[in-house]
Amino acid sequence: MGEFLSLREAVARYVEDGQTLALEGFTHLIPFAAGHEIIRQQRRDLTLVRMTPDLVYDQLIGAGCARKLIFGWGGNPGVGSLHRMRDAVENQFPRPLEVEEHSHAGLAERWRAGAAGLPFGVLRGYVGTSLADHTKTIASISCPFTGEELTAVPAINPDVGIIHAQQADRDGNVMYWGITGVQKECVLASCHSIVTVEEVVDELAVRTGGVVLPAWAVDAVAVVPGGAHPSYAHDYSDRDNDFYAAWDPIGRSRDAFAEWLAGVVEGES
Amino acid sequence: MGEFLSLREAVARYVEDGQTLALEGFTHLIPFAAGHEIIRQQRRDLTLVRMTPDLVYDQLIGAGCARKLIFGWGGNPGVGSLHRMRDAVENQFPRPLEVEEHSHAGLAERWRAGAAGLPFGVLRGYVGTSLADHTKTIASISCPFTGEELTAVPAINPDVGIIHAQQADRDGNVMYWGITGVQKECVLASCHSIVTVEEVVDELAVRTGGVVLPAWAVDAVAVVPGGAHPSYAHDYSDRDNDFYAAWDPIGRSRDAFAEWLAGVVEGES
Amino acid sequence: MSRGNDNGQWTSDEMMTVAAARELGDEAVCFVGIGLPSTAANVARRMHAPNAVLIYESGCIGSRPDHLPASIGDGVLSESAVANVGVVEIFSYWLQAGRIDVGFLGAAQIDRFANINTTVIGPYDAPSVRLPGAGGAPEIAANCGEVIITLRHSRRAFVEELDFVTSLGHGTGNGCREQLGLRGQGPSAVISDLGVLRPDPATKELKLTSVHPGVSVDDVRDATGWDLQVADNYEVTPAPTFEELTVLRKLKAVS
Amino acid sequence: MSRGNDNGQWTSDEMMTVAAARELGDEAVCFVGIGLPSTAANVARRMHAPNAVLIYESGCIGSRPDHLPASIGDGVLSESAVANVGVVEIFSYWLQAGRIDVGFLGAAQIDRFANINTTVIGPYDAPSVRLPGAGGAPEIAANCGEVIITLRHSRRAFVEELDFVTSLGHGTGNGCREQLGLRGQGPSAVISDLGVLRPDPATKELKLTSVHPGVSVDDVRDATGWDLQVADNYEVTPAPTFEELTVLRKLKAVS
Repeated sequence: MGEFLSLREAVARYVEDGQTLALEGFTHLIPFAAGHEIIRQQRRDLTLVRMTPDLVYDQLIGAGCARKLIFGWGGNPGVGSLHRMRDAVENQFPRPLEVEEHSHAGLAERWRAGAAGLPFGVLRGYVGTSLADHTKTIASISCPFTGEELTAVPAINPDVGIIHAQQADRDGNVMYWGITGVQKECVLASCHSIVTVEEVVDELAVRTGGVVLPAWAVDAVAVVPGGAHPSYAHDYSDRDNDFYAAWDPIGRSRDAFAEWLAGVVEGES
Repeated sequence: MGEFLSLREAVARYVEDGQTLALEGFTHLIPFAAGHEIIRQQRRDLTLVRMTPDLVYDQLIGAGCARKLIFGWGGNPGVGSLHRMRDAVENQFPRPLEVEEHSHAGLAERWRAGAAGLPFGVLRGYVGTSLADHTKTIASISCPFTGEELTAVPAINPDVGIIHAQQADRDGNVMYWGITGVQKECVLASCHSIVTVEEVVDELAVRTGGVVLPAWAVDAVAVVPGGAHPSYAHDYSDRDNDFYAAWDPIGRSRDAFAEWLAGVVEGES
Repeated sequence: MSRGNDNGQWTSDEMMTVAAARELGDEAVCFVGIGLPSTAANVARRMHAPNAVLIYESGCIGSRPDHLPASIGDGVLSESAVANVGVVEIFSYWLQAGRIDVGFLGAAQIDRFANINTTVIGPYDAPSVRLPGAGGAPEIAANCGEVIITLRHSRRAFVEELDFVTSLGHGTGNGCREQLGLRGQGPSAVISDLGVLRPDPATKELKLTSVHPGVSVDDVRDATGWDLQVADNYEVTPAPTFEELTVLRKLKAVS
Repeated sequence: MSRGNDNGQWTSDEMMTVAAARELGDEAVCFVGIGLPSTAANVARRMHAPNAVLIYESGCIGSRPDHLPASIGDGVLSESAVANVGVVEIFSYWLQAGRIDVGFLGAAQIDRFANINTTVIGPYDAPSVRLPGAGGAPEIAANCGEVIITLRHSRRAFVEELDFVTSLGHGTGNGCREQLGLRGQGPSAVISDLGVLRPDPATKELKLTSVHPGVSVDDVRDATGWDLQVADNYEVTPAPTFEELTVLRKLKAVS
């Protein structure tokens, strides 16, 4: 019910080993601080869902938190590869990583179905590609009216969905704007949800295209200014493109990553 | 491409006898002026789609424009029956009216499927009701992953979709806010679309929850201030509840309706 | 027909509205139809349920109207809402997903298992009365945690058999909803201008559990089109309090 | 490897970008991937296609960025857009519904029928290289009216056989897309740093239709992993104009 908690409390209360977890945010509003808190609390055997794993999942995978990744595009946008993810897939380091691979359109439909309380979604997708040969969660379905064949994908319903937003009001209602991604679906499809926010305000902003989540649809709200860095919060911060570039050599080297990880684990939540 | 036309030109160019037509707007922003123009241009044999027929369809049905109605709730909100619609269904006056009846949730899903370019949509609906016994466009569908039975409904894709909005900018981009209904779906699901607007502005308003339709997704824009009366345009006018009440005796009597109709036909577009 | 109490301090419609309002728990998330359901929900919000969340199918989430709307699409519902979403979203992400605790429905007719007809009287293809139809009700009845139904008592409204099942209540009785895979528990109360009926836990057939002040059990039986069961320990509904009436009348006055 | 023209006035990457930009018609509605596609689309918008509509899968419709975004989710795309919608909507209501004329894609590998691999090199379960994966590409390739692909020429990129088909081009050749029920026409051009390849209308196999200035047909054949067909009337791509280079470099400079 939009309860204000510290990030540490929120993660401690809702995130458990073995769960299916989603930290969403499409380039914008990626909940990095929450990811780091999960690393600090040493959660393990997580199934991580995200359309674009981005650095935040490279970090969680490199830290050994994940046993499975459900994703659509695993790169460092504008820079190159996610090397911790590749090391896990190619060399099983630091542990094997099972991969369930979809397209973005397919994952978006899986999120929609999850938020809508349906067991599956339908799209024009995957046809003629190799994805269906390797991903069990892609099936064929016939239109009962026209007989046309389409593609079905199962709903995603994580145990915990985590997003970052610009604002919460004092009642715990949450608002974000700019590129809004699949965050509404992530929160609504998940059994529990945590939202980190830039700040608490008396009145939510007025923004065309802004999304408001009522307090009762969110479990915990944690005030974490800058909680999306090196991603950004529209009207609050800019994307730290330099950090994304600087991540490449860190992620590329197991040693450099271990050093980065030690810094996070020692950090304050 | 968001071409500015007079309402008369827009209806003359896009609306033809025998088409499937939708005038949408959920209590708010109902395109009454466009409905009256269709009456004036004496279009016939239309299949009319609308979640809530409201007075605008009572008028089109009473004027003899419709041969079929696809709908979810056909009443005068807060007042009572739509008597022209009842006269058509119960007494085939002024002509028989075929009825295809759904729930609002089912129609919303049909609109979504139509806008999404899918032949059908899926919902948890209709189970245990008599609707499926009388409406052919309700079918059962199995989840390919869980085996669960759900309900499928076919997409709606009208020839022309018509809505009313608060604003267009000079490029023909359209914006509306307040209760936004299924208007986006109506415009995107239709082959052609006409939008009547309260006014043309230099810059579209900034409103949380506002919907913007880019000019290239709309065919014609017609400036018709008050074009939603007796429905309303949020921040421009109030709902004329008195007119809704006053409609009851007009719609109830064939003669009173004929008199009202004569006034509309003589009116200017 | 509007019964009042002995000294005319309130009408039977007011009793019905107040009794319906009392059903709504604080913090309940409630899908509200227009008319009496909306009135009752707004009375409840001003009385014992200040944190109840009112959701209208027009896409308004958390509306706090300062007067009663004439329709489910009035501007006041949108303006006073915490969030406004489209109609596709309200039905799929909010109602269908099982996020709503209580659905508040009106009805033209119900049967002993609280199934609802708002579609036709008589044969579907040649109806004697064409009613408005389904609207949001079938999926509200299917997907809300529980459903509260309000309608005035008469033999034409409380009928032995429905000509059309628009919205499923308890179907053919206990276990029926589960068998059909419906998630919500179905109707938990039917509130009329004469009393309150609740489903028997064992059979799901409606039983008279309370009569409004000044109404006898026979009055209710006479106005019911089937052989109405009466709970052994049926009660008399507490009369509307002064505060309830004040809130209700103030709401009505400014609408 | 970056080839330039004789006197170093432009690089082969610039030639590739400019050639890609020229493919975009004015008023085209274009779904843009990040990197070279985004650069090319933004050059086109400043040159011959001022009314082109740029759509990014992050939900930005009609973006008019004043500098090149580093990702498909940069703030400038949202701020300069006519409309911002969610990712579910951009894929379903806009891409899937067939509203997009042109899809602009990059690729790690393609084959002779312009099928695309961006997933793995080597066996799927034990890849020698794990590439980023599908992202939006499979449905962009399926549902846009036509598709333009850009990638640098090499035998590792233009391969005889793909290890994985991430996004379908012309499948196994003429008629394949129609048989699979795909709505879009598929790839209409592959633009590399060496030349332009277009599908033969009869077979849908890619044919070299133009070589960039300073590039020979043998250069292109040497850098192609299959026996590349060459159009009888192949041309030399017009070199980047002064204006094209000015626009491109100005865009790059501020990003």
